[in-house]
Amino acid sequence: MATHQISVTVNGEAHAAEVESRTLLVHLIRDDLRLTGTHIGCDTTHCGACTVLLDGKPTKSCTVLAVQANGTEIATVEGLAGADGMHALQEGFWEKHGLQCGFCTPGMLMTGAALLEENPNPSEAEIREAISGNLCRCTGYVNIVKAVQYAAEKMGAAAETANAATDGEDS
Amino acid sequence: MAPKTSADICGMGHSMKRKEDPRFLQGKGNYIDDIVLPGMLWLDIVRSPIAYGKIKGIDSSKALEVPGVLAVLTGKDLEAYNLHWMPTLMSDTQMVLPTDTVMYQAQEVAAVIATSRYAAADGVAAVEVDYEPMKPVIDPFKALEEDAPVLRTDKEGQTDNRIWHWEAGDKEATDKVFEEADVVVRESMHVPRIHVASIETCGCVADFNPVEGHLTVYMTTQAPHAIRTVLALVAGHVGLSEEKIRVVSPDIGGGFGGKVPVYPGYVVAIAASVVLGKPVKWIEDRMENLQADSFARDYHMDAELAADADGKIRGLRIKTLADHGYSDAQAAPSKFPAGLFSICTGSYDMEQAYAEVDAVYTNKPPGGVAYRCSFRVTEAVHCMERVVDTLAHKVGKDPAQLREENFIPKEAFPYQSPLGWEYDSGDYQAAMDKAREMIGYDDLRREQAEKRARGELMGIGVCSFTEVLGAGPSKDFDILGIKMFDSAEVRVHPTGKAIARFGTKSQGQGHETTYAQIIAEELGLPAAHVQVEEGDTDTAPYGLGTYASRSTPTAGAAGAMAARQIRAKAAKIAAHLMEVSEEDLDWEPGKFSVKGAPDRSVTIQDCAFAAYTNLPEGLEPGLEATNYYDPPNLTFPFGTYICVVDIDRGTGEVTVRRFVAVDDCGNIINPMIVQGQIHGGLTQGIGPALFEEIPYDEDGNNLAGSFMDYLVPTSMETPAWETGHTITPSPHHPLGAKGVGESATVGAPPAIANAVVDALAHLGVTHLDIPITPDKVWEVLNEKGVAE
Amino acid sequence: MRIEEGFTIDAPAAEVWAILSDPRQLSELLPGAEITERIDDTTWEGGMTVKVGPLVAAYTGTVSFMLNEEERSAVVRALGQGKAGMGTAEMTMNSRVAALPDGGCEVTMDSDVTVTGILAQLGRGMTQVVSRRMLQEFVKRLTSALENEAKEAEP
Amino acid sequence: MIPPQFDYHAPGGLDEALGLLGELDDAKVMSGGQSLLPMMKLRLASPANIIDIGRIPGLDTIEERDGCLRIGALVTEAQLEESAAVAERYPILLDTARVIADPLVRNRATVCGNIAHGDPANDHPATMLALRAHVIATGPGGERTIDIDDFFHGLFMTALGEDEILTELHIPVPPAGSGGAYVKLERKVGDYAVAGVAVQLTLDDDGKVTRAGVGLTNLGFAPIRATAAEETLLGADFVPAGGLRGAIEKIRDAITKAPGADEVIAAAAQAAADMAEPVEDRRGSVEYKRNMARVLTARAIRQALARAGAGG
Repeated sequence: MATHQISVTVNGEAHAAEVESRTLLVHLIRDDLRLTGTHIGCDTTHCGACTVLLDGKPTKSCTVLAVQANGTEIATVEGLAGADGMHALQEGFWEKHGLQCGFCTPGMLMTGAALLEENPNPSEAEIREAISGNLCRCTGYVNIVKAVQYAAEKMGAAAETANAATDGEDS
Repeated sequence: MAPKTSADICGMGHSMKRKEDPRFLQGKGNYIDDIVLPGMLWLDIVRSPIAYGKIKGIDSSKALEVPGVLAVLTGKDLEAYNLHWMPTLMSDTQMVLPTDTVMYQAQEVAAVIATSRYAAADGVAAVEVDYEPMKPVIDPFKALEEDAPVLRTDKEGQTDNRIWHWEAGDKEATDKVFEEADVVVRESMHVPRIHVASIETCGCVADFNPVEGHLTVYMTTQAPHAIRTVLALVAGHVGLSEEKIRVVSPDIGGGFGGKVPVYPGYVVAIAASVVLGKPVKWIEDRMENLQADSFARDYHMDAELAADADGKIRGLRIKTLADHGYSDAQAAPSKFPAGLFSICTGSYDMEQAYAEVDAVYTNKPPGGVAYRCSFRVTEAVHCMERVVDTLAHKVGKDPAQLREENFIPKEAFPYQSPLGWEYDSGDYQAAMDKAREMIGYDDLRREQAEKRARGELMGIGVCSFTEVLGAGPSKDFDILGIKMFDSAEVRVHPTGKAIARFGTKSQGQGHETTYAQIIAEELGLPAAHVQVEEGDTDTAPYGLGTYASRSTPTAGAAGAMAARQIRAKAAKIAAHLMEVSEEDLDWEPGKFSVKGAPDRSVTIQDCAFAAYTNLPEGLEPGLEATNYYDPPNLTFPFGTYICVVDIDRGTGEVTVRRFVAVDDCGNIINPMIVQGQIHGGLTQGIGPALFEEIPYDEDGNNLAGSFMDYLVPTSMETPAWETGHTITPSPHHPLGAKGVGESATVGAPPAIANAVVDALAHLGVTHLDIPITPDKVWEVLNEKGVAE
Repeated sequence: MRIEEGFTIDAPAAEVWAILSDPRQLSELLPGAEITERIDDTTWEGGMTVKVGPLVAAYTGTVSFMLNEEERSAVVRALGQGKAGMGTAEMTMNSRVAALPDGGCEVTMDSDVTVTGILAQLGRGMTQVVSRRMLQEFVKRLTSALENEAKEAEP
Repeated sequence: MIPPQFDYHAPGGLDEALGLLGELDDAKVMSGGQSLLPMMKLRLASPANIIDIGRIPGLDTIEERDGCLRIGALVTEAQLEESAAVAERYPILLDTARVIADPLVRNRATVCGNIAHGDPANDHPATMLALRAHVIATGPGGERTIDIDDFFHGLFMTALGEDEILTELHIPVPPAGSGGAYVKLERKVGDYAVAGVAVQLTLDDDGKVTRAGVGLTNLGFAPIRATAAEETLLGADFVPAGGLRGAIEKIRDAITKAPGADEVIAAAAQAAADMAEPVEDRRGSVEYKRNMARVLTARAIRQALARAGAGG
């Protein structure tokens, strides 16, 4: 049985691990690194509960080999918030009741984070499209869309303030 | 309705942000697969690929050679402990592992225990089972034919495949109404087998301590206390008595009814832990979950309505065949084999009704779990709401108008239904009015007429449902004899903070928040200061669990009652502190004051502190109460849903353009959470209406065994739900509240089906079975000559 | 599932029947099939491996032949157990070789196939696809076997 | 679901990959892994060796050069969606990429893998058939070019040799006046097509069809090129007198308003349907799917025409 020595950066922290060829990335994250916020829901790339960011791109970690992730930057829900505790998206999900059982939530958050990174002001249709690979069985999606919109607004406002501050310095 | 409490207290009526959310949002939830115990082993299950057949042999030798595999358990191994069979919650029996025959595809055949997840999976692949397949009985109608093979040969005295026959109502009187009626309409329909498909599958970690003989089972269960009792009954003879069993239900990633029963996997994992003396974890994968457990519905119904020429409903007659699969493993109250199906007369007043159900065994996995539904209410409502539309079309009346003309009038409550229910309260016209207004019903009908003239297909569907939930009053409701009360235990600490424990178990409903709000409402303690706990049988008071929208009607009521007991004691303390008599006290949330001297007051926190420090003579210290609430009646929430669909004449695709849901669940504890429950329920309504089904081929193969074919709606198929509400309090619930979690799942499918049929009604179409898939619609369009 | 297939072949019925009624020859022509041991007069042990791109399904089991020499017809029953939980495959095939006026013959093969487990479940007509491809390959091999025989028979 | 054991190899160059492919028994090439890994997790496939070409540099580019759009073996569907060249000149490719699985899967799934897998339910094959693409296969003896028409042999079966890797897809740059569309009917997002139709057309200045490509998804044991539909479309006149240039103002209305245009579209759609060989499954009956071939072909033709006009 072949094993491989790999190194990954997860939420900014470097990790080395020895994995089997077949070890799935989601099991490396959950079982080896004990970051259990990333969940397994379907095994066939349909539900997105296992979504993490792999070099910034939302990816279903149940259908990636751990060894394929060698040398990559991985972001999981545990690293979403900065030192201040809650990312604007997490706040949005809380404010807008974008979660119920919470099982799909980490995957939704990671997908949402990647969307806002790429498209800071998405329309409802764009949000719906972006999360269409993440199944939620509890919320009916309406509040998830609102949660992402909340975060977009908040992050936009924050960016504006930052810009205004910068402008101020410039003038 | 304005909340009575301030935002600081956050009692009923406040859209308080959920207390449980931060841990879920930060990836710190504690779901079953997150639990790791020292020395833990993994269990994986060998499942039958065939639906019916003999096991000629199980060869474990190659599996035992797989590195990391420690043991393979079979039915024969369990037989030695008499653990190869277990009772179901409906007093039927079910194999844990088979000794000679498999009865459905994906049935558990053997279990492999190994040191890792991966080794266990390899072990499963290496177990060789020699099957002698037999021709399965898949069609429930054929199962009742005389020459059908008897499937349950293990049951003494069982000479056919009928499980039970059940009926409600006066058959003769109903037949007479039908004979006299001007109009009779009839529809045959099938509400197919579906699956709850919670995003988290089932699983457990069984941890038997051989030194103390103590078993802890962490499991995805909606009913931890009942499960503990069942385990004690199943395994008492091998020394597991109830005081030595602790069931812990951690965070649950969706339940919807699928996590009520005891599945063989749980029992095998426990047996494995007992045998090996180590913790054993079993987690289903998605295919196992979709193939072996958590199935709902599967009712074949023939419904007839008798009416006057103008559409006044006089009677209802329903004949039903219920396909339960291999075993009657429903989680229904024991006196209600067909659940609460007799709510089928719905929101309409009529003279007579008669319903009968025959249940039958087939070679499918046990069915009958309630998929977000209070025991067969979904089937009953679907049946009634569909056939009401047929009647409307038959007598040429608008379906909304025909409903209005037949509603039980609001003055008639409490209303005695012809099938024996006493509806607590209702105002159906108000919900209808609001829904019509929100959606602009009359304009839509005009638009439809214009489109119809142009050959476009648009439909408007109406559903006015009545739910029945909150099981239930102990005189009628029990599971395995255990009365269906529920419980709360509230303890106020000296500094005025509280812990409240309940016999239910949240799976996303937000109990940690809503229960805290109930306590806040009654005691005036800020909800933020009330810690809610559920799911640990060692600490929580005994209750029957969370399903069938029963938490608010039962445990929620228990919480209110316990808080009131505490308030009563606090009043004595307040009187003592202010040196007045109890009769001289006024209460407002959080504060006792002296009548006529509102400045003289003590807070509930003051009383709490005094309960431990400064008590009136003769009063027992402490400030806590436990309440076991036995509801006097069920609650009957209701609503009117209206939806608009457009049909693609080329492909048969149905698009839900708009969907308005007006619900009435009595007084509302947390409006945000109630709306969230409705949104989720609606989505689990559009699923079965348009997408979800577990079909079997004639060989018993499950054809929707993964999310590739079990079509859970995504954000793209789900419309932007529009919700509204009316409030008609329950007269008997302490808070005037009713349940709500399942209303939308019950009401949405017929609204959508009615809309599709409405779009095609002018072509002579009266019915389409759910799920209404594009190919089904196209076949109709093609037959009627209107396909593109 | 019923699968009805038929083909004509430019060879005498007797020759074709001789091949189709001989389990060993038959198994050589069927892609992935193998006969390992004779159990009794009519029953054989064997295996079958179906390969479709990356997909591999291997079965072991028994096959029995009931021959009617006069009518040149056979009833073949096979039961295979899949490896690694792949499920079972059962087949009852009625085959018949009928001479045609032009000296060739027509072969009909009507099968009742029951496939259980994941292959049947994943649907997408997999069973039909596989059985049709196997038949095509079978006819190809049969034709070339008959041609070879004919060549060998030539002086 | 856990895949069976295998050995993983991550060659750093194409030669090394080809060497491994020649050396190792029972080896499968993996790029995005979004089809192969699920099959392995279901234990439907259990190759002894996986050769991950994901780390080979230079295979992840998408560029127009020498009259061709060249899509490298590691180009993901998401990359295709983001490509300006694709959006501008190959809208049919954008149509196709956007309906494959879901956005997350598309971050890893590759276009070439979608072709190499040989699954008739995959979406790119029909589009590549309509676009007359060429498959570049690299083996121990170097590169060879396979006409897309010769590539698909049946379910999961292609012309790719066991020692070859699909390294590139070449799509001829469409001439002026071209337009294409891919229309897919799916039960929900993420589903395989009930049916899918790709249509690529080129119109001359007079509005006559000079080139036509029609491909069908999941309507047979292999992806189908609906040649009969193409023949029906060739030479058909979709723009009224005055020619395309004259009609440019209201091009969308003008197109298909030529006398007989509806009839030609209907005939081409029927011809495509007649070539379909669907099997009945949970997505519908043979009759339904055949009719969907017809309906979707007509829709794809109309959209292709509109785009051809807009582009011309």
